[in-house]
Amino acid sequence: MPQYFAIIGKKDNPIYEAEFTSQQGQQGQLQQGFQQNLKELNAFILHASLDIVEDLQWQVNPNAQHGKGGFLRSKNVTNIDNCYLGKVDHFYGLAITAYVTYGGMKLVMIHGGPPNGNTQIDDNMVKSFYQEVHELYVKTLMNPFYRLNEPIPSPAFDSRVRALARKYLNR
Amino acid sequence: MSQKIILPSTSDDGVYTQSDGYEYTIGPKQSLPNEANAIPTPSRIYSESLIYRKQEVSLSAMAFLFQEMIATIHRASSSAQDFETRLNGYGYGIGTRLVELLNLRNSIPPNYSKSSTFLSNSSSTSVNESHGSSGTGTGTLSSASDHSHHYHENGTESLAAVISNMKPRDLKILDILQFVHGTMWTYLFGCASDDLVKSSERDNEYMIVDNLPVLTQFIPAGRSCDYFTCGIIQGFLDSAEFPCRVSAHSMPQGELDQRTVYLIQFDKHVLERDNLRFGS
Amino acid sequence: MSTPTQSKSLKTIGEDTWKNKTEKVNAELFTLTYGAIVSQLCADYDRDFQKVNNHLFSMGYNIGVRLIEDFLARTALPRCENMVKTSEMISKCAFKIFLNMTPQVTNWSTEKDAFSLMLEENPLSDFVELPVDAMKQLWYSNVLCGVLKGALEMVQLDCDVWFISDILKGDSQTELRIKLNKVLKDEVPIGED
Amino acid sequence: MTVRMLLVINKSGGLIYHRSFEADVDEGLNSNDYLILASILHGSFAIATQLTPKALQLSQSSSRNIDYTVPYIPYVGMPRGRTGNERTKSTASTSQGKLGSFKGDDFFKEPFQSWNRSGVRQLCTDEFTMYIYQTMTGLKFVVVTSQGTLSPANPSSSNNIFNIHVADNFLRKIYCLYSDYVMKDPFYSLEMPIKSTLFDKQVKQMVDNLV
Repeated sequence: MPQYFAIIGKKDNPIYEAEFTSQQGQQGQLQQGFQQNLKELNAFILHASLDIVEDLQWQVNPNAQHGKGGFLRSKNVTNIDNCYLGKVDHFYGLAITAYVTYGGMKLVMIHGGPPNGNTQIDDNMVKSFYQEVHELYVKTLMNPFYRLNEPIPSPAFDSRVRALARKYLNR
Repeated sequence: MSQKIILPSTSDDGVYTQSDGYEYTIGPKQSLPNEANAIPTPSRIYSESLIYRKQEVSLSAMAFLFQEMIATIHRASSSAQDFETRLNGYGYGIGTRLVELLNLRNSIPPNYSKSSTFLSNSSSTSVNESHGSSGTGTGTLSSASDHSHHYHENGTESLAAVISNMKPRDLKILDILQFVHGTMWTYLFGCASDDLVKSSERDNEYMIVDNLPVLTQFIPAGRSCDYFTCGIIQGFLDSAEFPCRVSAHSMPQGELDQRTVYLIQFDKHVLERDNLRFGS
Repeated sequence: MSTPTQSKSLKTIGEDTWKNKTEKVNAELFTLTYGAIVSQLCADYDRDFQKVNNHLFSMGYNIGVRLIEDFLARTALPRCENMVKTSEMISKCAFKIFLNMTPQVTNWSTEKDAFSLMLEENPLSDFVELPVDAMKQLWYSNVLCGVLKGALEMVQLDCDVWFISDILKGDSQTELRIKLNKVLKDEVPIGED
Repeated sequence: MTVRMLLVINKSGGLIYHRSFEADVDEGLNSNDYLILASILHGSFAIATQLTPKALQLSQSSSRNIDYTVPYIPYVGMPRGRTGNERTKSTASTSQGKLGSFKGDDFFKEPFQSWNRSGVRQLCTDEFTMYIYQTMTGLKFVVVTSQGTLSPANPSSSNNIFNIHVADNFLRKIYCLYSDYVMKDPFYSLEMPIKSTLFDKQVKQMVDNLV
């Protein structure tokens, strides 16, 4: 099942976008990406969820309400990981997950699902993917020639993100 | 005339070509079928670990570089104000990098950094050593250097893999200031700053005190040269979404005639957010 | 009794001075500051990398003429009689005391008046990857050449210092070349001979 | 026995720093006179290298045996009570700033070679004694003391070589202060007079520690 992934800068400008497809298409036919008409919608779906992300990012435990059990809802749990926001939105069966870095960059992804049912998110895998891409972003940022909020055209970055997608998202 | 929909992504040809990276004018590219076995494009910064190697240089070297930077900026600036803004700009970029780097490094489980990459997988490390040295062609291991550069893909360079939970993002003004006062100051100048004080007059003002600024201790009346550190603080806080203005003021106190106070004035909406979200 | 400073080798002097007599700072602060300078220069000269190289060289020269005083005050080492001794002084003492690194001295010229320094680890270039258009022309660590030129000139050694290769440009190693043009005899302070 | 004056002369003989430590001593000389004094000193220093007496010149040819090593005299010009590792309890940052870019409780700990082989090192008159320390880059540090020697520990001025060594230790530390507070000051241009208040303060402190 395909994903549309984007890193959104401080002025809601995308600095990196990519589409990932699962390796083994059903019974060998070319893996299918998003249906044609959906491809154009991806950017809009993603940007629609940015407002939710901007609200969630200031909550003490933003990813607590994902059925992680009631006891986690206690107010004073402040040391839990609030970078990964989990599933923040959905759009007709497509799930949207998000992750905010320390420098305010938003990593957002639309998970395409099987045509009828809605998509199941494996939180651990998605979170690991986000964490590794976050590290790649920090390595990009540390280069003195890279200016904040600039698109990341580096093929090295792109090939590594796709490798991570294969490793974590499309087993 | 067949209605051909313009495909937002142009990756419809099945043949795998070496990915030439994201082109923002074109938009997202769909990953290709036979990409699985492609080795990632070799790159220096992505194959090196972000782990803190505790490397040091002499204060003299830093002081000389700093004074030459100051001299260069001074020659190019028209007024004191212009000088301070430019110098702030140099620091700002560093601040924006440190907020990501220091928080990421803080997420690494303590035992990991102690055992460091060399112990946790020593077997593959010995491979690194030999591989590393043959890679540099000189054949001789760089004996003097107590760390060697790993220029190859072997997975040990990714820190995120060992991080189970990222350090939580600081949401409150006090938390982010504690981070600046403690972790960032220790990273930059070797020890925490001498004080972190909330101003009594206005509630959006906080002060970080440094009795002897490391970088400007040799510069007479060096306060305007402290705008480099102001830039680092401002870059750090702006990036973490706590926009503010930072200024340096000389506040001598008895023996400490180079005592400097960094005044941090947060924007109004940061205050509102802080009260709204976490108000008492 | 043989004078202790002579018997102690330059290597031990360098290491001892570095360990016990030099205040240190985090190398990454040094790296990030230098990175900010270079990227700002590239913007100011809108990517005319030859101009950036020259500007870095002259910044280095200004540092070198001052840095030599720090080195001499700190070590008070006697004047080097020849370029071989000078190369030892630079690689084992100077680089160690200031940047905590010891470049290898190689590729001596036949007349022993020129040699190369192999910089294995270079604190200036951590985290750095040159943009494609800078790959051909920009010598990222050119400030080092200026520092060496300035410092050597202050001890009456007129040298040329330039980069031969740099791993940032994709070469296999970083090599810096120093060639002695002439000893400025008449500028040797009176009272030394 | 006190330090009455300190001069710093650049390699071309120009006076770049002058400080007298006794209020009443120099009402006669104005700053211009000091400039002239410095260039005369620079000139005579050079001439003196040719005037070395025949005997000394003979032995100079085999100067290997003349030992130019200056022994390390502990804590010359350092704050009193610096025994071993007594460190003020100030926080790390201020104690770190104690010796600027130098570490430990003294600028250097070993004997060192003096670069000044054939120039003037000491000038004794009945009024004062002048010591000169010249660096490899041609910078001269001159200290003028009243009769006798710099260090109270050895009041009798008979042992001249000891006085010279104390002076060299002291002046090399002034050279260290110069390398920190003048060379690392971006607003100082080379060969120009030193205006740095920090350098002044550090020098004053070191002279006070001497007494």
